[in-house]
Amino acid sequence: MGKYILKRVGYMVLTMFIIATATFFLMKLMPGSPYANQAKMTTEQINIMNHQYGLDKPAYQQYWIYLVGLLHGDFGTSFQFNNQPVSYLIASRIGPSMQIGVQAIILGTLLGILLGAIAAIRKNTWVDTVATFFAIIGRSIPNFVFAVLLQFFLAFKLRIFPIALWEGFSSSILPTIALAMAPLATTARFMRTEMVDVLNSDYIELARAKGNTPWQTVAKHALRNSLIPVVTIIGPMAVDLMVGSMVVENIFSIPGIGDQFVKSITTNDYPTIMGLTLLYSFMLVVVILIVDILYGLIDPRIRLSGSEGSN
Amino acid sequence: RGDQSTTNSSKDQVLTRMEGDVIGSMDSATVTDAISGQALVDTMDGLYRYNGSELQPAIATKIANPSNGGKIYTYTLRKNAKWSNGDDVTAKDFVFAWQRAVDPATKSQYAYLFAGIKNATAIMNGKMKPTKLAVKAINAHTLQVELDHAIPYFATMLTNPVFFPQNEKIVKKYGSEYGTTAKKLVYNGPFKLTDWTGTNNSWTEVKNKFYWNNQEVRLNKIKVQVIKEPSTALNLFESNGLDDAVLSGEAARQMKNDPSFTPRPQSSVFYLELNEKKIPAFKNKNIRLALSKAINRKEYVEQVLGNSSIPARNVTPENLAKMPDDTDFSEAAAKDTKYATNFSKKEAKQLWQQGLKEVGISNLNVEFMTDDSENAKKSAEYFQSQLESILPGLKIKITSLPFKTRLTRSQAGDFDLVMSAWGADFPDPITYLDLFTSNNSQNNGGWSNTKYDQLIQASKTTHATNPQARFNDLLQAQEILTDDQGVIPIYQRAEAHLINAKVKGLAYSPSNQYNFVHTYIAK
Amino acid sequence: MEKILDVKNLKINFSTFAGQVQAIRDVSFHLNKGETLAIVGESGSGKSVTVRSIMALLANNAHIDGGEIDFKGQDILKMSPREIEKIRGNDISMIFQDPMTSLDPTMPIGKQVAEPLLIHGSMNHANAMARAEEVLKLVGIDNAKNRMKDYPHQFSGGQRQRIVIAIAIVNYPEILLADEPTTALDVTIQAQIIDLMKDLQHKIGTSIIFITHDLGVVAGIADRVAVMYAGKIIEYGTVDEIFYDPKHPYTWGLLNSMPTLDTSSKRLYAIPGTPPNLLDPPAGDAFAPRNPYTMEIDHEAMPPFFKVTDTHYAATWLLHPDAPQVDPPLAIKKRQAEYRELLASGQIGSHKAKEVDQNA
Amino acid sequence: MPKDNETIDAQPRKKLVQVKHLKQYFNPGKPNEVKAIDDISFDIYEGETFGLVGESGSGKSTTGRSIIRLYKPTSGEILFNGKDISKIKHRDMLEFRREMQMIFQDPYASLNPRMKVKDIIAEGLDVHHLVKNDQERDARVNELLNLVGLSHDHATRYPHEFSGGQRQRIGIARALAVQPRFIIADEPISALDVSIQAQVVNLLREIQQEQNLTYLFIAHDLSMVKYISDRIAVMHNGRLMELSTADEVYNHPLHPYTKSLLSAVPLPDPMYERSRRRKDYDSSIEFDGKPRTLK
Amino acid sequence: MAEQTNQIKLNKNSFNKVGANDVDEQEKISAPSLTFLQDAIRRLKKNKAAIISLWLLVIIIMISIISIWWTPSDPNAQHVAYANLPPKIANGIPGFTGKASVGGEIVDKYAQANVPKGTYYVLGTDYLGRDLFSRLMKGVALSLLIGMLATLFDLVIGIPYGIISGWKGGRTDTIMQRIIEIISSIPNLVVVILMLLLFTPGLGSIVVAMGITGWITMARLVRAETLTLKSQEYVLAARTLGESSFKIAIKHLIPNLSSTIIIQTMFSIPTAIFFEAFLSFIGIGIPAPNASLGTLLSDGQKTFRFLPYQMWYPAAAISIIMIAFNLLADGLRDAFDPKASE
Ligand SMILES: Nc1ncnc2c1ncn2[C@@H]1O[C@H](COP(=O)(O)OP(=O)(O)OP(=O)(O)O)[C@@H](O)[C@H]1O
Ligand SMILES: Nc1ncnc2c1ncn2[C@@H]1O[C@H](COP(=O)(O)OP(=O)(O)OP(=O)(O)O)[C@@H](O)[C@H]1O
Ligand SMILES: [Mg+2]
Ligand SMILES: [Mg+2]
Repeated sequence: MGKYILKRVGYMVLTMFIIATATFFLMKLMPGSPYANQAKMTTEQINIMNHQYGLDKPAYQQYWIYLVGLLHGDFGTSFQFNNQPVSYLIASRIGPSMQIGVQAIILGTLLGILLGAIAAIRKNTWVDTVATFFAIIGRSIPNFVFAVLLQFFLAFKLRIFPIALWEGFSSSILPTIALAMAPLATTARFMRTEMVDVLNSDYIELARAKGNTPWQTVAKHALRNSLIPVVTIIGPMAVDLMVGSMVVENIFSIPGIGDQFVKSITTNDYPTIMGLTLLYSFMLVVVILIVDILYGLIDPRIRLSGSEGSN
Repeated sequence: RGDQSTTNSSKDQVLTRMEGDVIGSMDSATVTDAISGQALVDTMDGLYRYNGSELQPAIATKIANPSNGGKIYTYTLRKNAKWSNGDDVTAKDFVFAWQRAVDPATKSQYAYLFAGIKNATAIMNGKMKPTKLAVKAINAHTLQVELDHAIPYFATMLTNPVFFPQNEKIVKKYGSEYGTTAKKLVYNGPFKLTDWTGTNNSWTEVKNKFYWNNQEVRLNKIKVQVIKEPSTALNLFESNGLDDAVLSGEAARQMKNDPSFTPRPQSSVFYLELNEKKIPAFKNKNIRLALSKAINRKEYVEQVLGNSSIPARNVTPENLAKMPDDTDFSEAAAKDTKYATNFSKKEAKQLWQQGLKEVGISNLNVEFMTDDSENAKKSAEYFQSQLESILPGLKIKITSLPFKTRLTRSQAGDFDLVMSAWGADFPDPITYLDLFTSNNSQNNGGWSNTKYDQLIQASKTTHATNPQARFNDLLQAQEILTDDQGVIPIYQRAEAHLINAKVKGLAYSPSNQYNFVHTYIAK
Repeated sequence: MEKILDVKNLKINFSTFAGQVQAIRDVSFHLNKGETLAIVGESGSGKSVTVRSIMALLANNAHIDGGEIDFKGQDILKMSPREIEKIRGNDISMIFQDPMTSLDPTMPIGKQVAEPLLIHGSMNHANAMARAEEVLKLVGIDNAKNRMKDYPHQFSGGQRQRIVIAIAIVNYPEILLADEPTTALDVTIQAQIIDLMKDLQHKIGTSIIFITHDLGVVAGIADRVAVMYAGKIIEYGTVDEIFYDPKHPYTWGLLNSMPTLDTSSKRLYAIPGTPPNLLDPPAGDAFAPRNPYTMEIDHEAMPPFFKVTDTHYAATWLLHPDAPQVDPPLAIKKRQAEYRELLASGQIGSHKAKEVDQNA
Repeated sequence: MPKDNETIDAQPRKKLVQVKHLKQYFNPGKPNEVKAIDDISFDIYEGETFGLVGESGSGKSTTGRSIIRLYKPTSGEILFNGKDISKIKHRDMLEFRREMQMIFQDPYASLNPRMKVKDIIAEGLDVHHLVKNDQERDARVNELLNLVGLSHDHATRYPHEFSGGQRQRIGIARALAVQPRFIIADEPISALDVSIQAQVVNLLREIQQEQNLTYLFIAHDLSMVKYISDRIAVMHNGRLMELSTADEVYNHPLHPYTKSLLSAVPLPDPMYERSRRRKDYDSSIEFDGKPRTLK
Repeated sequence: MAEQTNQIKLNKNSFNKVGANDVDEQEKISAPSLTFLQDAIRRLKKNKAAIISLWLLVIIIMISIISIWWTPSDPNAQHVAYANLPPKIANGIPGFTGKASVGGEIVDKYAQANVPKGTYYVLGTDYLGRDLFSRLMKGVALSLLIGMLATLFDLVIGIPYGIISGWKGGRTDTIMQRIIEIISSIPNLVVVILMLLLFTPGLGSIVVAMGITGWITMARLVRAETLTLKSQEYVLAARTLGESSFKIAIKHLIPNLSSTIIIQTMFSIPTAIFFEAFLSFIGIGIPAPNASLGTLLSDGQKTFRFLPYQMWYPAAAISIIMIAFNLLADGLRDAFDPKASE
């Protein structure tokens, strides 16, 4: 197990290195300078500024400096925020994103599991149809439309929740719901398929033959077994969440990193773009790793140490 | 609705407003964006301060008159001006701040505003030490500035945050972290910043008890929220979550008759630059005029922008500067040149045909470069359709780019037709007219007129100290530019605000900033 | 002989999108206390559906169109789900075919074995675990105490089938339904499992319905045999009667197509053709098209059961008094001759009840 | 097919397949290494049926697949017709593929569900360019269908429309299409119903006689193997335990494993079953470190 | 079990021997021959939701194709004077009367804007007075086009990649899987945005950018499937017949992968459409003046408060398309999956 994790971490580092390199050189290819006020500065001043920021060095030197910085946990300094280290910028904005992200994934998966399980148990009945329909609706309406509708109807018209801003837990409810729709739909769909499979399996038959009631069967045997594969889709769902958070944070004026990423792109804030790209990738690989380890832990059939084959 | 928050705010004198983005920096030397600028104006005091369009003495005791042919300014500072840590605000604070701003190591992007001060340019170009800047603290409360040449609008420039004093002790203490959070700086203005972590989406400005004029300040608190989605802003305003909301064009159109509706014209003009170096046809005046006259600015402003922007008749915005006779400069310039920016399909067509004949071509394909912002894209669509339908043979391809990319390409002359904008650094026509002299680095289109160049030069030199003659030069220059449509002015931007009727004493300056010193919430 | 289970005129259809599959077409049989009844038949002949209906574990698209299943004087088919759940795993339990898939992969086996005890509330947790361990020992899991915490994938196929059996017998059920419990196993393991089941039957005295299509296995385990074809039982009798004196041509074919150690003929006997489509079963004898002894009547009418002995019945028109005498295949004739010899020599009784009955 | 032992001994026939010290390991060197075959040697004579029995996982299929070169042996040699199959050059490969064919266990998995029966059967014809045009192709397919007892109506149908036995016969037709000399039948009947098994076994025997084929017949059903095979090899844990003529293996098994296997075979004879005594086999004796070879 | 009394009328011919049927007779298959596809279609037809979805999509695609040549009016033509008119079909139809409430009062917007009698906009107009119905038609067409083009990458990169990786196995597979792992560790959105910043924004760039990461899922699925197919006995049979790897891929792998491929395609088309909508929302989608569902939605979203129809209709359109694709994909999966068949 330890060896397996070590190996995985090794690959993670390699992956991160490749991503850092790729984004760095992509950034270099991009047109435009980082100066907000470049229109009013003379060429001479721009040159002096470039020198100050080290942007006049050859690309490979800048790359080296960047890598050395990364090793020290230094992602550089933001262009948009004066003298604000990117690491600080990220650290100060990641909280809200994480909160709504984690809340959304918890809410989404729990409800999704419930919906999917009910649909599977009542397969081919109206309950199934309704649950499936909800799940499909969740996948079919873009989350920014959702966000706008939630804000308008629940917050503006009905005054149940705050319209926007980041002032305590209640502010996080609507963004969480808007973000949770995608994971909810995905989980429900996946859960239903898995559960249908599991319910058709021999051991469920045996469980019923033991005298379990249908609900006991589901609770004791079916749920757990169909949940195991559901864990694997948490990784892809985390990615969906990152995408979703960009628009949802915008609409609800949440000071998070998704919102910041979009802003950094439009302001050519290279160090921040790189920092956030690395962060996103890092979160993704970590989520994938955790999911894999978790998968091994909860599924007794998988032995991480022993049977790791060539692929 | 939401009566509770109204009563709260009137009781507590709290104003809640929004910004479209975060504060980038609170270091007055390096600040670049308007949002940080507003926060600095709220929390710092320079020599002068705008109250509405009226320039008032702030740390200086009065508006100073120059001596030595307009080259030497001596300011007497208030003795009761203090920093929020209790230190006195002294002339040395100004000397320190200004020297720091021109020092290339500071990486100030607004340092060029110091250009008229003796030695400033050499310092900025790294050829002289910052201490050589011709700014002196005669004593603790007397500041003297020496200019290279007379700058008639020097006083108005001083409202720009880059000219604000800085407390050397504090700046040195925090080094590169100065101004990166609310705690890492001191304030000498009406409010102090709190709850600002340097990167967050909301901050609060609370009344500064050390402010020399703090009896005048009535608001206890200004809460600022970053809201990027205009519909969110509107929803918040309507549920009393905001006292001042900025509207999108569409919302503005719908809310036009609302009593809270307040348009705020900005000193910012949008104009088309025609690349005469790349597209020879743009050298032809008739073609330029045809393009200009084919644009229905009124319809465009009302239907496409919708945010109360003003059709531009000149490249200099309205209400920016007054002629010595107190008429508006832009207004005066427009009197005789209306013709060039008047929409007329027929004339446009005629001029177009004529122009094409003169150039000897029958059609023209151009790339229309623009920002990728919502309004820019909408506008581009509109112009494309209008121009193509009125001017036969014209084909327009739209390229929308991120702001900075667009700028880089503009400056490299890599465009055919570009929608540019210029915001005033200080309220004087020269900030606009200077751009289009033959050798100006901002003259991306390459329009050139000898007479124009001479007039601008004269306004800066021979007529610098004679306002009447100077404004005449500028007026003539503006008329030449407009008649010739060297650039095609389109509109002067306005922000459509919804402002809670209870908010009183809200002053808005020509540099597009609020002055909250006299603001209060009516009961 | 005490009947513990009596199935009467069972009819079961499945609705599929292609139409109604008539899976069970009027099946009647009974199970005596303490005996082993083997049901043999080709794939798809309805063996599994028959036993599943006893457990009320049929698929959703199944509907029972008639019949009764009497268990201790009650008709299972009329019971509420609650009542059936009380019976399942308690009075009647079941062993499934595939040991690799019939255990919950995420639950330790000890818990799985103890589960029926806990469900039926017969014991507290500690006692149930103790009993589970005891039963695991009984079915021959070495080191049962320590292995209770292991998961199914840590066991071999044969061990898993033993665990499945342990689950089935942990409550000492009166009836054990075993649906091809050895088909997925190797011959050596199969032999062990069969021995185990015989042994267990001695110890706890359950009655067993044993489904298989392997006549060799039937010969080893059964007291009585029912042969199914196309949703019907076509012949039943004691194991000796079926193996040594079969009357139905299908039984003949079945017995004949298996080579024995001394089969020396160049060709094996093969039943030609394929079983009928149960979506549209023929009006007459379903076996008629494949039967070399078919008579006209076979295509017209379903044959009723004809009595051979008190325990032996067969549904073939060949037994009708008017039917011509036919010559069974050689090998069958040999078997019948052998049988007569054995009967005469008294090595087997014609319809001898088993001693086990009394031990129950 | 001569089943007479004397004949075999009297005139030793040509060795068609020679397996010499074959080892086949999966994932060698990795923690999940499997020694599927661990040093086995045997010969298959032309025209005979060579039976291979053993319990699940003993390496029977692997042996068959190694011989037909679906796997590359870890070590050892396999000679077909005197030539080392691992040294067959690319251009001779096609010839090898024609001479040796395989029939598979699972009648459901061995036919491509998306192909028509005639295309399944004709696949080999196409690969080896054995027919010139479509008519000839159809004719040959019909011929093969008739050979395995199916009719030409079946040619245009899809595998899922057939029963297990019919599918297995289609698989046989596919193998026969290229007129091979040697066929490996990997448990061709174990997935079939008893009544159908006989159909397939009979068919295999008929064809063998007609076309003078050599079979490697893999099964775990000993009675069927005995019935069809001339010689039988018993495999266990990747090794050969015993190799002899069918009757010899049955009547006088030497190896305890063979004895245990035989003692477990159920027979459709209640009297025999009542008297049957199972013999247990303790496989640990194989691991006592003593070298063993077949004699 | 007593002997049954037989009510059957027996006659003397009854016991005439007829013997077993002819073997050929017995082996005859009476059911009509169905290809796998036909069978799947038959199953699909049982799924009402899927069939309705299929027809809906066919209609939508037809309309989209028509929109290439014809729309009720030029989708990019501006009549600024007629800006933001509400939908109007006729006076009696609720929601389509051309009236809107302004400051609490119902006003006839068409009359206000002096729209000539007989001119009406079925779904209203946008801020430039462009006909929204025409724009919606074009927008749907463009979004579908994006979906299909993005899917093309799935097909041309994902499938060969997956097949090669799965088929070759061993070291090749390991390396190819590592590459996929790395690519998929970069959130696809980030890749797309970075790519879009590099290229000039436009349909081509969007499609290419999506294509860079879009094929990963397909490649993974195809690889997994190939791994199982590889050990299928019919593939082994083809190998023993001497079939080349390429031919095996064409004849055996691809046809058997087809259901996976079709289903995945059905999922990737809506994903691409969604993605474009998202890109448009953050302002880097399809450039003006062309409409896509994304641009229509993000425009409509901004004015939802005042002109809700500008969001409702594109939202309805995208939802219907997404729902239809999803239901169809579900239906296809059930139809192709033999497990779910009976
Ligand atoms: N859920 C179902 N839906 C439709 N038909 C079914 C269903 N279950 C069983 N059948 C049909 O009922 C018939 C009898 O099936 P059953 O499973 O009892 O056969 P079996 O004798 O157990 O065969 P095997 O030896 O293969 O297990 C078959 O024709 C089968 O296709
Ligand atoms: N491709 C493979 N990779 C790894 N191990 C394999 C592979 N193929 C077979 N094995 C292993 O090799 C051993 C022998 O397998 P093989 O399939 O030859 O057995 P068998 O005798 O044919 O068994 P069965 O009767 O179940 O078909 C088994 O332990 C099996 O798990
Ligand atoms: Mg069965
Ligand atoms: Mg095998």
